[in-house]
Amino acid sequence: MRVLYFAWLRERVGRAEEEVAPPAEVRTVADLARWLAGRSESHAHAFADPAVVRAALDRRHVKPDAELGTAREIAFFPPMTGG
Amino acid sequence: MRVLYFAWLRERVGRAEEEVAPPAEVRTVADLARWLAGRSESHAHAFADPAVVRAALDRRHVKPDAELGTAREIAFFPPMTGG
Amino acid sequence: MSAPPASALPFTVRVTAEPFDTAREIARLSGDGDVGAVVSFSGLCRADKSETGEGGPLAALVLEHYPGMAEEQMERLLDEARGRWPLFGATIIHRYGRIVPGEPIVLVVTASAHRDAAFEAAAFLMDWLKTSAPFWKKEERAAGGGWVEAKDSDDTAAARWDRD
Amino acid sequence: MSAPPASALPFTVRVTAEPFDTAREIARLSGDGDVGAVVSFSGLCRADKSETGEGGPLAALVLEHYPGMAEEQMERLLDEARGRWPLFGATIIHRYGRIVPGEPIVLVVTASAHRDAAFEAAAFLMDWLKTSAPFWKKEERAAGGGWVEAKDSDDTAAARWDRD
Repeated sequence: MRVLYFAWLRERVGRAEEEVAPPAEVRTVADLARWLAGRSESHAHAFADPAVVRAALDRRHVKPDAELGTAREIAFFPPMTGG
Repeated sequence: MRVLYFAWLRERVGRAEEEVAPPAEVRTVADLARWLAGRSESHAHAFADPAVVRAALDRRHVKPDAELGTAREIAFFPPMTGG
Repeated sequence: MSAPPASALPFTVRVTAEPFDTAREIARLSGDGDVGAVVSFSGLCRADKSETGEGGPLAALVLEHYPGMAEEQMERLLDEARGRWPLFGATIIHRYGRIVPGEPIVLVVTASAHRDAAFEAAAFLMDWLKTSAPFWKKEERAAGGGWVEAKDSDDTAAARWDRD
Repeated sequence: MSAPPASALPFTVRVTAEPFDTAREIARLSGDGDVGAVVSFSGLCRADKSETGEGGPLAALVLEHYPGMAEEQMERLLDEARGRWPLFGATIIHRYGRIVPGEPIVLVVTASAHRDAAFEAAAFLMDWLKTSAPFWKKEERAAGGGWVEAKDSDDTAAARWDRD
């Protein structure tokens, strides 16, 4: 699936997006965040504090316990500061 | 003193303003309204329902029991409908 | 509720028979770098299509006002708003005379550092304008018309800003 | 709260790097004779003169956004607002990219028959934009800068619209 990063998550990971193929036991958004954190030191830094990481699955806000299901795109980002 | 009328009070009285010299016992706004109502049938019609007549003394909203004092201008009008 | 900010945008009231330029009025209150929020309210004459039963459709509103007191009252409203919210600037424009459907009647613009103050001050100014600014509307219809009656709902709206 | 009115002014969202024309956007929602109230909110980049201690004065805000989701989220906000208030039309424009102090970042315009609906819908849209539209602000200062942190007060403001 396609993973997007925004704001300081993008800066810490060092890229705006990547394609990943997590193993079957990665079922939820929180599972994926933990799995991604193990990919590199940069990823670990980006996901160091899960409490300040938000996610959108196929462009809709979701909670950490949301199932990834057949989603094709997931985005991780800090709390939004628009407006 | 100068008396101004607005909206349907002006239409009923038949004029936009007049100069009056009420007797000394006319002390309050309500006294003046009653005294004006006695001047003509048109005035009586305008002041027929005191509950829907508002007043401003020297351009400030006042209650019926306000003293006329040394005010030079009083206006009578229905509840405002601006905005 | 707040000390007056140091910034010096204008606080303006205007009573006029002419249409006004909403864009220019908003721009006048946006130039300062301290301003983070500008709220505008435009009140327009409605066509009132639903009430064709009595007197025919609305041709125009004719607004009468009390010259002198109208401006003074609007100034007092601005003073009251400035005492309640930290505004950098604000504008109230109210028209009088004949106004046809679709045309603006009133404009309120408020500028502040943050959105809450700008929103609340604009709503406050509109609520108080409705009930305490000396303007009266008369409807002009094909078959007659008449004076618009004050609404209880306007008194209720204004009363929510009352302080104990 | 209300059936959708019959009138057909546009409901529009736009995400753009360009400045927008506030006057034109307000005019687009004022033409219909049913509209009695148009509220606009302009959110501007503040100079932030008070925080010259850390990193120097603010040179600009750089806004990052999630293309696609930003537009979709803004559409969902409009749908939610239309379900709550009887709006004739509404516009949300949000910029991204580099924005210097004094320039507009966001514009919300709402049009309704009456002022309460227009005011409330505009405040609602702004509160929800702050907390649920995927935009992120980074400060650019002479000596550094950094990402703007989300405010608890924004969550509180958005939460007041929650329904039980």
